[in-house]
Amino acid sequence: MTALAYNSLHHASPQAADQIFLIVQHWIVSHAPAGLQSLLAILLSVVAIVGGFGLLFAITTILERKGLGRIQNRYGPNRVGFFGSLQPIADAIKSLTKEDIVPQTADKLVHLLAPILLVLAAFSVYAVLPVGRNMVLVNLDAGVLFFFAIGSVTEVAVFMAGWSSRNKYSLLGAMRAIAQMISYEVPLILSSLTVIMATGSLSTVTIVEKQAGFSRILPHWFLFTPWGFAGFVLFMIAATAESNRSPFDLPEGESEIIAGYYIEYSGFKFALFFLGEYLGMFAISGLAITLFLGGWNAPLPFLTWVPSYLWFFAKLLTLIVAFIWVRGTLPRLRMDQLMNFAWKFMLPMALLNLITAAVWHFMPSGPVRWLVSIVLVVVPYTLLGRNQMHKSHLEKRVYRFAE
Amino acid sequence: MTPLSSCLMLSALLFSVGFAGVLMRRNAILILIGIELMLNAANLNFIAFWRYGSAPEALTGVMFVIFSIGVAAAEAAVGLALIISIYRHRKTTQIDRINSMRG
Amino acid sequence: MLGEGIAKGLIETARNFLGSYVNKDRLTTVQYPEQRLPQAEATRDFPFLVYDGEDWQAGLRCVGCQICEKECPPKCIFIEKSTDKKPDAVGKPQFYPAVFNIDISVCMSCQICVEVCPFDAIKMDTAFELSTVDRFGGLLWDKARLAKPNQHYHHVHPTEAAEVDGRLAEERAKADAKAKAAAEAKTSAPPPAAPPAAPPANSGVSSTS
Amino acid sequence: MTWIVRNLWLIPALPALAAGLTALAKRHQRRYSAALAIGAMGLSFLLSLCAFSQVMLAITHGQPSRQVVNFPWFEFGNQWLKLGWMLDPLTAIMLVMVTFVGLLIFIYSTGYMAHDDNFTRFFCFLSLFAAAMLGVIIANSLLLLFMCWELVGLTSYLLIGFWYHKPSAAAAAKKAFITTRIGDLAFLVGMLWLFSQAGTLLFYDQGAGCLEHSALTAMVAHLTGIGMAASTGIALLIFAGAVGKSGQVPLHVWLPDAMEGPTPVSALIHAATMVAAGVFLVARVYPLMAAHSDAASALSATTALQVVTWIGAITAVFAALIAVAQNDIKRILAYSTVSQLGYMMMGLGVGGVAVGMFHLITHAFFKSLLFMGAGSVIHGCHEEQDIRRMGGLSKLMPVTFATYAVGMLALCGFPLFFSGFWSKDAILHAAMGWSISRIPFYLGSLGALLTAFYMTRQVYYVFFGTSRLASHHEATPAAHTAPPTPHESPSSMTFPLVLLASCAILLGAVGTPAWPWFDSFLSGEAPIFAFAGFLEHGILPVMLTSTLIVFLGLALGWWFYGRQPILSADLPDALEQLQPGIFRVLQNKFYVDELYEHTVIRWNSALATFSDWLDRWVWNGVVMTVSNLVLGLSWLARSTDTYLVNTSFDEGCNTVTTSGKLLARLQSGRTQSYLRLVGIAFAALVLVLIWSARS
Amino acid sequence: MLFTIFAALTIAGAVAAISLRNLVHSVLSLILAFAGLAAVYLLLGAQFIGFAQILVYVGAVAILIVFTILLTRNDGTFGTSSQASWNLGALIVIAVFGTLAWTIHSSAALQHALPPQPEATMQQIGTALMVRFALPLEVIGLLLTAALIGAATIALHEKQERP
Repeated sequence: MTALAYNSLHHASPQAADQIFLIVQHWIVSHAPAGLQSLLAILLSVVAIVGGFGLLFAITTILERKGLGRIQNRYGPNRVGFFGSLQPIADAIKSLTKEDIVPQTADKLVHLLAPILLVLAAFSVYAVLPVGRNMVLVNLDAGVLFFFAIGSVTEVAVFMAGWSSRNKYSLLGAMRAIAQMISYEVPLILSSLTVIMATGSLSTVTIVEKQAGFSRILPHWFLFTPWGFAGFVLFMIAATAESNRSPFDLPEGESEIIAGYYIEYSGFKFALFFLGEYLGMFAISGLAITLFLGGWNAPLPFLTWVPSYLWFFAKLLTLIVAFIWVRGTLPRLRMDQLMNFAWKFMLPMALLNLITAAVWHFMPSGPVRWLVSIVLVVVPYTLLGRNQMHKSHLEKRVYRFAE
Repeated sequence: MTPLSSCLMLSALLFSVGFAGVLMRRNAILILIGIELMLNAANLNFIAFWRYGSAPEALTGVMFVIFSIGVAAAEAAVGLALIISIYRHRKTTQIDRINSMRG
Repeated sequence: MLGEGIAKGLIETARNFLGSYVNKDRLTTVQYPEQRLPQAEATRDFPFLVYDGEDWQAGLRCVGCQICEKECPPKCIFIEKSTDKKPDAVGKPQFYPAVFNIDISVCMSCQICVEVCPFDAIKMDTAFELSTVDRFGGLLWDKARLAKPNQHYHHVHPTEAAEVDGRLAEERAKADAKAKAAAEAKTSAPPPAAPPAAPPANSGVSSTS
Repeated sequence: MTWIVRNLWLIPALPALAAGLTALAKRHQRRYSAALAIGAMGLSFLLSLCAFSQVMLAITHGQPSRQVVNFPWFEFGNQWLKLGWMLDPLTAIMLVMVTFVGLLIFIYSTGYMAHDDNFTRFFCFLSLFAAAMLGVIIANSLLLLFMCWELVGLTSYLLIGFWYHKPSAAAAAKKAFITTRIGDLAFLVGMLWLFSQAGTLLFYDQGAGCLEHSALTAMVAHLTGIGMAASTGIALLIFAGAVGKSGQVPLHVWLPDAMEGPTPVSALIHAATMVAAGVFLVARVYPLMAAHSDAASALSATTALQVVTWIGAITAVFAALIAVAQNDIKRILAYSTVSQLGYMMMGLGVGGVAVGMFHLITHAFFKSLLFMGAGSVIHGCHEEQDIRRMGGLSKLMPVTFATYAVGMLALCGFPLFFSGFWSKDAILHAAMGWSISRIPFYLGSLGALLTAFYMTRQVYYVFFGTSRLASHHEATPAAHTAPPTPHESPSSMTFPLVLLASCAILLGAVGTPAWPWFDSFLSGEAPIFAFAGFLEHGILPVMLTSTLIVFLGLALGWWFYGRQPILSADLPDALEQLQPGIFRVLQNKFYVDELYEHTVIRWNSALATFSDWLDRWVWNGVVMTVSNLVLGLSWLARSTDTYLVNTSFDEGCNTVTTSGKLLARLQSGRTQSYLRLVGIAFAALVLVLIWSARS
Repeated sequence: MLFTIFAALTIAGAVAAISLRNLVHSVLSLILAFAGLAAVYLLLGAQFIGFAQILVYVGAVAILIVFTILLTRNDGTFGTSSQASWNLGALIVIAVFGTLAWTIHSSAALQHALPPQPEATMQQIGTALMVRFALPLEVIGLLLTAALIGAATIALHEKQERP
């Protein structure tokens, strides 16, 4: 296997470096009996996805802890391995060896199934993410729809976890999480609809291919259109809420409901939840890359020789760093602020952005189109933003029992 | 059994199970679940006849199911809202206690 | 403009992030096992029993009066008083604690035992690295584990120990003078009835205050 | 077609946009709204200048000076209703005038309204007004013109009633709105008649418009029942609209009352632009007014033009007479406006478009100048409007005085140097040469005399003598102890005054008999410069006559009011001492308001009382009789019912109830029972269907 | 083979959904039934419908039912009917199923040969929705809006006047 990899590299075509994983897969599959070949190919891809993103999860945990530490002027983990680089392994060993506590009154079966379902849903979403040229598990005709459909299963898993624990806090956390996910799913889907409208396809592969090419130095990513930029920002905000990350981490708000729906989980099941959350975040970032950031396409014309999957992962890491950065910066929202933001800012913005995309599509290209689209984005942003900002006239708080 | 008839049998079974839920349980939510199952059985019929029917390129079956899913979503929302409202007034979701419309 | 504050916050955290690599003064964390902060002199955590001289068995100041046991709020001290008397450091016969146990997993470091001890026999220690694999036995300290020499007291709380030693020496001198005067009186005059409440020489109860 | 013609709609659209944006502004965003309104108006002014130069270019190059853009609005039946705009010399000159005066008044308003709470609302209305007025000007369709016309009326209503908390302002607004509506109704009827005759409301449409030859000949040829040509009827109806809007007799009553609005409004709407819209309308449909049945009688005036002339002449004198005896500074100017509008109408009637329009333009400048000067005076005197309580302001407000004097001399028609002289002279000259009668000429001369007289009176009262403001304030036991001294207004108010004053002087130059640029511009020809114009028949005598008249008026004014300074506010007017009876009649505006009160309104209420009586006694009596009859019948029926029908019916009902109770058991209220039935029925139905299909 | 598995899954989920005592368990089994049905749709080549089924039924309807269950408390009585009506209901259900099954079994319409897999790409569905079925689409949008507002109005807390 290594020999072949070396060989194809030695053949020195950039194509080979780009397609190295496919070549390896073909090579392995060709040695299997004919009846099992297709099954083996799928199995290999699944293994690659699970392994690759599992590794990314490990890297992200240490990255997040180090990054947050530095943001707060701390060192972060620096004991295990070189500068703490082996911390994830230590964490894994710890969580695997910890005692698995299930509350006595808990619904045992559901309690067990919840984390498994979450991780399964999170992993199956990767089936439609093109991580490189020709590197997608299944090129579904309705890929984006598949992504959102499977993504909505997460809500069921969260509910199962919250309900089966027989704990008020976990149920409250689950309810919060579901309400939040449903609310933010609307702007999430609406903002990705712009791209679907522009490409006329739900297939992730087609969407990425439509973003190939450059005009002079600017790549044809949808990020570089007014509606695409607005859509990307809206998408990322909604994605932050969907993956329950700060500043939208109310479902696990420690100060109010301890840890939300996974209070009663410990040991490996807790690790599974952790994994599921992070996988969800990667997946939705991957979708953002696919929809707005040109997928695995290179950002500059003279960089196309770099293998495509490297670009994908570079973009993914950038987004992850952005997530960590935001988490280190912003405080947690209040529930009413969260809902107001979703329904009074995100939803109208996403709808108007849809109109902007349509206008962009039907206007002849030129500066006028840019101007009109920018106005269509900026003006509602300003008005809605102002509306959001001047609403904070809270009444004086009345203490009924404390005085 | 041809594929079509097996599909139809599945649909009939699903319908009957849903119908049993509607007839044999008293909880309004369960009755709603039974209705959802019956609706799904109908949807399955549409898809089966589209798949094995005479003019699949017209997509009529698929379209019908799309609209049916939309209607089902609306129906579920309104139905559940009604259940909540009834519960708030009568403190029960048992369907046979909600009989103020009797003659 | 919506988002302005967010941008400001992001810039601030980015400055923190980068600054922590450039400017070491930002990182206030002490790398503990390798580096330590100096302890303040008033640091305290768990009590120990002071003994004078070399032999801890003989030099223990504690007389088993059980005041600390009664005063301890979480009731972590357990004392069994001896039935016999042994000479103490100055050779005066005293009761002594047959058993003196402190459960430091219960102790809350309140220092009340130290405040109430009339004999300056129990003092607070500063040792804190006390982890043990035995949750129950390892944290129940007996007399042998608790006994520390007066030098140790001087080592951990020098000022306080000097003050205590000075006071004790003064009392002892006073008691000695009194004894000498009594002896002189005895030689000059016929002995009176046995002095009823002759205070023990190194007891501070009657002489102090 | 050039860019400016295609985008002429921008000129009204910009102020409309500004109005919309200002309407969204918050109350405290004063600078924003003012900047928006002035900016939009400035842009419109620049665009108007473009349009003007475009027309100038077209004329110098000998191209057709009228360009139209028409577009379909909506379809009804199988024809399209079209709207459109046009650019011709008339439009161009009006555009420049309206935008320029409007711009200056906007700037002036920032100073005048600086302390008003509803500053933003004011600018919103002003912008909306400007948009509507510009719409009137560029309209190439009588319908579009009418829509904008009504919008103008609406904004006029809103602005007159701007201080609606004052009952007099609210009443004045209503009065203005309702009075002009009377004229507008006639206008609407005329418009409908025109549409039925011509089949289009576009003025010009490549030969198919209603003001073009084919339509006009058709309308002239069509005679109505009373032997009048359709064109005359339509023209008179449309003129009725103009009468309402331009405050001609007998619908002039609203205009003086409209002075309740803020002074910039009076200057913009009720002196320079809106009231002139009536004149503009007549000028716009002039081809219709002047349409003759045959070419031979082309020189004599048509019936419609005769009516216009007479109404104008009567108004000119009538209003001037009333103005003599008024004491409110703005009211005098208002009556003066009515009078001058009469002049314009007369000019249109006797001399054609150019004569009337020339006076319109010059009048717009000096009358808005006078109004703004009056506003400055009022502002300086702390909202005092009674001229008897002013006096001696020439030293305290030098800039205002100087500009006001310029405006006054222009209005009087002081010879040679002031624009009013030339425009008024053109009208008088045309009137003298009118073929029907000389009377309008004499009326016009009388009006000129009166104008000079009352303006002199006003100026003496306001600016000369001693200040009577303080004495007045001491007389009233008011709370404010220190009597406020009049002061000069801020530069944002004086700057437009100076600019307008210079225009009031210079503008006369474009219409002298020697260089009739204005006349030729409107008719689309290149102007010729020749001093020989003065020697043309009848010009010099008329000039001399009018000069004499003006000097006579000024002298009379000086004689009555300037000889000795007016000492007290409470002294009777000099004229009143001489002829108290006439003065009182004049002061009460010939009792026109009272006449209306006693005739139209009284009749109306009497009719209402009569109807009420009729209703109460006659019809009600009939109804009561019938109802009593019915009551009797029903009593009979009831007895039959109770004792005959009921017993048998009760029996039947009981039977039905019993059987109903039996049936009601089926309706258990339990959903599942129903569903069970549905299930059974379903199974049975399928079985029956299958069996029936088998057999 | 796959069809049998998914069909069995669906039926098992459905039966569990209507027979389990715990309502939340019922809903979770209902989700299983929905998912199985979605798989059947995918097998039948209706990709869009399959995913829409998951998105709507699993992601929305089931969650809605769950919320309703949590908002209404079960009042302790077990939700089956009395024995007699249970028997009657079972009888009717069996009758209905028997009729259906027999009809399907004896139908002549089933003797077709298996037609080729029809095409139902996203593009086609979208075109059909926007062109041929534009009016129904509008109507369904209106219906959903009305249902949304109606449901919100019905479930809204009324101002209760307590004595």
